[in-house]
Amino acid sequence: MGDSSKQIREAARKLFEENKVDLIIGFEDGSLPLRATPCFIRRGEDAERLVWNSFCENNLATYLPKKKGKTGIVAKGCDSRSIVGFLKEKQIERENLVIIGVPCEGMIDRKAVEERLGEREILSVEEGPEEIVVKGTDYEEKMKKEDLLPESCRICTHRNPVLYDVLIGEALEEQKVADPFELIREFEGRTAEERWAYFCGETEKCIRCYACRNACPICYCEACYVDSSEPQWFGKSIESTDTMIFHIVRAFHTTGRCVDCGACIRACPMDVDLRFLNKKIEKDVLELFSFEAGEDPDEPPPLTTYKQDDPEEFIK
Amino acid sequence: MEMHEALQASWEPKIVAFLCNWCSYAGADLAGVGRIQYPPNTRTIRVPCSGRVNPLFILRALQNGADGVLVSGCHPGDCHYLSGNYAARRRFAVFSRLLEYVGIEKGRLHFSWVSAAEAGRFAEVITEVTEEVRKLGPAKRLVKKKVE
Amino acid sequence: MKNPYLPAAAKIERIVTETEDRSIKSFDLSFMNKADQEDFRFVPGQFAEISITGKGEAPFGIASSPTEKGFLKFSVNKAGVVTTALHNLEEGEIVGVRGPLGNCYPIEAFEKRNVVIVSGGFAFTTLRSLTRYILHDENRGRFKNITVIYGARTPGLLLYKDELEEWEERDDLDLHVTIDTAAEGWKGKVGFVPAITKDVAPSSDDAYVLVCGPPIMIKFTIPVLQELGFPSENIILSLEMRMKCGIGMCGRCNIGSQYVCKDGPVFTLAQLSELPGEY
Amino acid sequence: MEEKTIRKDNLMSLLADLTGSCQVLAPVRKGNSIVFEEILTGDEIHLSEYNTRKSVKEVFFPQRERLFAYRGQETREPSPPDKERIVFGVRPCDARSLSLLDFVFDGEDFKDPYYCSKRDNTTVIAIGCSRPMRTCFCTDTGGDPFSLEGADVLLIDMGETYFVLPVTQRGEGFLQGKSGFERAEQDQIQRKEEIIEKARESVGSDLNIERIKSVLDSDFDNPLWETVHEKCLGCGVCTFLCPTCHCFDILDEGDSNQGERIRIWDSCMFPLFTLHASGTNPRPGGKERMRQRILHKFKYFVDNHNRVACTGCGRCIRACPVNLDIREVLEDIQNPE
Repeated sequence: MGDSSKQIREAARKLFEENKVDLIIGFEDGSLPLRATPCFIRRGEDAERLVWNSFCENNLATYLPKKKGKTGIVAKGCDSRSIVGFLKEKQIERENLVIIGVPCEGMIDRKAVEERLGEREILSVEEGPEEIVVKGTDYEEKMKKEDLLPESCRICTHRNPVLYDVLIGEALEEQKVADPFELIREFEGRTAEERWAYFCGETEKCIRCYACRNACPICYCEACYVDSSEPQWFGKSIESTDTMIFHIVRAFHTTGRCVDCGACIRACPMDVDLRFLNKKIEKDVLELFSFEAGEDPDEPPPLTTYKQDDPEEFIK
Repeated sequence: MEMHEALQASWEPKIVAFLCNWCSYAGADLAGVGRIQYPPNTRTIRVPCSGRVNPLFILRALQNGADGVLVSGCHPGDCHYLSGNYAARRRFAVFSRLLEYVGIEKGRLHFSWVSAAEAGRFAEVITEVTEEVRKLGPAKRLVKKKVE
Repeated sequence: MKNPYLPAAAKIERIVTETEDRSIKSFDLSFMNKADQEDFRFVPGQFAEISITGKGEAPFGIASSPTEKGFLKFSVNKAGVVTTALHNLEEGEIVGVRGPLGNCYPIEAFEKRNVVIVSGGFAFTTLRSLTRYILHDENRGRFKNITVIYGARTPGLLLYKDELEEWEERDDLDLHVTIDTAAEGWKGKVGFVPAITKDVAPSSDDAYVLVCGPPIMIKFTIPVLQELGFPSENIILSLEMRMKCGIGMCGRCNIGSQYVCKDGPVFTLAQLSELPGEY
Repeated sequence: MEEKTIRKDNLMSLLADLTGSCQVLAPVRKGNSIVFEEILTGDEIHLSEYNTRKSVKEVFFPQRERLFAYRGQETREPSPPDKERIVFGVRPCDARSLSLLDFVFDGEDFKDPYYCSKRDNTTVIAIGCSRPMRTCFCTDTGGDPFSLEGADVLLIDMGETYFVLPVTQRGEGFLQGKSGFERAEQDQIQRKEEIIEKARESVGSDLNIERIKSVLDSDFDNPLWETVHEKCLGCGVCTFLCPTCHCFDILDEGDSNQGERIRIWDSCMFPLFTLHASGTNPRPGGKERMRQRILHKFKYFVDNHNRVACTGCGRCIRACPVNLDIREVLEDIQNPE
C-alpha cells in the first residue's frame, strides 16, 4: 500500500502543476491507530500529506456536492460509485472533477479489531501486505486483514473504481461473491416477531446524532425530512417510534442510491446496524427493477422512472 | 381480563384510506350514490394522485394509531397525470417490502387500483382490507404511546 | 424552588390585526390566575415566552407598558410554527406565558435626559412599551425631550396606528412617522429611517438613543447617530435571536460569552462592539 | 476525612444490598458498548479501562426529559424522584463534568429543577483511572486521573481492594454505618500514591489552556477556522457524547389538548440550532459552528465561569466519524504557523 501513497502524491502534484485542480480531497494519517482522516490539499507541496492504507474508510464523495471549482478526489470503488450517483442526480459536473481512482482491497473495520482485543487499548498498528500488527502496552498481535473486513467490503464486487481519470496501480481482480444478500435472506426468513424485536433493539441504541445521514454521500438534501418543521413529520426525540420512523425513512431514501460503502455504519457512535435496512432495499431494487446503483451515470434512478409491466403483485 | 376481552370484542379497526381524486375517490362516491354497503372502518383522505402519497403519510398514520392503511389509485394507464400511479407503484413496491421486513404485519398496509366506475369493486376492496386488518387485531407496532 | 419552565395560563382578551398584509397581529393577554399577574413584574425591553400546547414556545418582546394594567400586549409576526398557530387563535382562547425574561432598557439612566427612539417596521414592539411608559403622566416629568422616529415600508405596515395618531397630537413628544416610498393619501414624511434621522437630526447632547429595526436599517442608522455625536455607550439596541429556555441554559442564543436571553436582549453599541458579530 | 479501604467483593455485595433501598446505577455492558444503567445485582457491573460510551451526564440530564404533561390547561410536572440514587463507577473526568454542568443548571440567577433534584439525590462514586487511555487529556484541561471534583467518594483500584477517599459530607455519609470499610494502613497509602503518580505521568500532552484562551480572546477571525471545519460532517456525535455539552431544545409532543412539553439534547453543530424563523442564521456554516463549539468550551465558558468546559475525556476523539481530533485543533490554535 506504500506504493499507492507515493503514486497518489505524484498524481496530485502533477494535477496542481498542470493547473487541473484547485483542491484535492484525499486521506492523511489520522491521530489514532487504525485511522486515516480526510484531508483537503490546495497546494502541490502539501501533496506530501496524502496517504493510502487500509484505514481510508471514509467515503470522500460526501464532500463533493458543496465544493466549487475544480476538485480532485481520491476514490475507491465505492466512492466512485457514489460519484456516479451524483452525476446521475446532477449534483456535480464531471468536467469539474478529476478522479484519482484507487483499487481497494477493503478497509479494515476498526470495531472488529477492537472487539478481538477485548478491552486492551491499541497503541500502534503496522500494516503489511496481508496482515496488521497491533501493539499495546503489554501485547502484540498479528491479524489477517481479510478477517477484519466489514461485511460490505467482504462481499464487494467493485474494488476497482468504475470511473476515474487517473488510476493508481493495477486494477484488481474483482471478487466472485455467491450471494451478496445472504444475510438479508437469512433475516427475511425470520418471523415477523423476531424481525420486529431486532429492529426495536437496533433503533433503541440510536441517539439521533445524524452521523449516519451526514456521513452518507447521497444524503445531500439542503432540507432533510428530519428537520422539517412545517410539516413536522414525526417527533425529534429518541422516543422509540420516532427513532424507528427516522430509520425507516432514512433507509427508504437510499432506494436505488446506496452503494453499500458502509459510511453510515462506520460513522455510527452507537453501533446501530443500519446496513440491514439499506442492503434489503438494494436487494429489492435489484429484484424488482433489475437496477444497481453506481453503475451508469446516464441510467435514471429507479424511483424516477417506471416500466408499464413493473411488478404489482402487492396491489389488489 | 374480562374487561380486556370485552374491549377486544367491541374493537373496530381504524383504517386510513388515501384515495386518488380521479379514480378511487370517485369510485367511493359512486358506491355511496349506489348505496352499496361496506364496512364503515375507513377514514378517507383525498389526494390528487396515488403518486402524491409520501411514505411518511403512511408512517404517520400508523404512528398515530391507524390499525391499517390503504392507498388506492387509478389503474395503470389511467392516471390523470399520466404516470403518477406508475411512480407510486415503484415506490410502494419497495416501501411495503421494507415495512414488512422490519416486522410490521403484512396485512396492515394495502394498495389497490379502483377506477371511478368500479363502485362494487371499491366496496369489495374496503371489505377485504377491513377484514384482514380486523384479523390482525389492534396495531401495536410503531404506535406512539399517548401521554397519560 | 420555582420551576422556570412552567408557563402561566393567560387568556387572549383582544386581537388586533396591525398591518394591511395581516402578517402582524397584536394579542392582549390577561392571566387566568391573579397570583401570576402579580408575579409578572416587568420593565420595558423585557420579553416572554408564549406557548401553545402541541405547538411549542417562542419568545416575544412585551409591547405593552407596565403602566397599562391588567393585560400584556404582544405583537406577533407570522413566520414559523408557533407564530402561525398564534395567528390562528381567537379571542377567548388560552396560551401559556413564561417570563418576564431578559434585561430591560436602562430607564433610570434616561432620567433628566433627552430620549430618542428610532425604529423601523415590526421592531417597534418593546419601544412602544418604552414610549408608553415614559409618556405616562406619572413618568413624563422625569425625562426631558422625547423624540420618536418610526418608519415602515408602506402606511399599511405601520404598527399601532391609532396610537401614533394620538401621539401626533401631543406637544410633549416630537414624533416623526415615515414610509419608504410615497403612497396615495399619505401626508407624512417619506424616506428611509436613516435618512429621516439625519434630517430630524436629534441632538446628542445629554441624550440616549434607542434603535430597533431590521438589520439593514440598523446598519445605516448607526453611522448617522455617530455622526450626530452619540457616543456608543448611549446608543442602545435590542437584539433578536433564536431562543428556547430564556434563562441562559439551552445554549443557542449566545453572542460570544453573552446570552441574549439572559444578558440581553438590550445591549449598548459599546457592549456589542466587544462581542463577535454573530447576530 | 478518613481514608479507608474496602475489598472489591465486599463493595459489590454492598452495592447489591443497596439496590433495595436506592436506585443504583453503574456501567453495564450492552452490546458492544458500556452504558450507565440501573443495576439489580453486582454481577451486572462492568468496569473496564474504557470509559462508558455515553457520558454520565444522561443520568442527570437525560437525552429526552419531560418538563410537564398537559391536559387542557392543566399541567403536571414529573413527580420528584422517590429513591436516593447512587452512581457507581464514574470516571473522574465525568465526575468533574458534573461540577461544570452545575454552573449552567444550578446557577445564581436560575436553577433548573429537573437537573438539581437529580443532583441533590445522587451520590457519585468515582473510580480513579490507574491506566488512562491515549485519548485522555484530562490533565491538560485542569483535571487529573484522580480528580476529586464532582465526586462524593473516590475509589482507587489497588487490585483486590479499593482505596476509599470520602470527598464530601454526602460521601462520608455513604460510608457511615456500612460494613466492610477498613482504615487505610500506611503501606496502602504509600502504594496508592505510587499508583496515582504513575497514572499522572502517562496522561496529557502539550496543550496550554491559558495560551489557547489568550489566542481565542484576541482572534475571533483566525484564518484557521476557514479550514479546520472542512472535514467535519456536521453531525452531533461529539456534542452528544460530550459530558459537558448541555445544549437542548424544548418542544411539545401531542396535540393542543393532551401531550407533554419535553426537552431534548440539541447540538451547536446542527444548522437548525440557531436558525431564525425569518430564515437568517447567525451561524450559517460549518466554520461558524465549529468555532462556536471550540470557543464555547475554551473561551466563553472560561469568561463566564473561569473554567474550561472540557474534561479531556476523549469521547469526541474516539467517536468522530472523520477523526477530527479536538487536540489537534487546539494545538493549531496554540501554535499558529
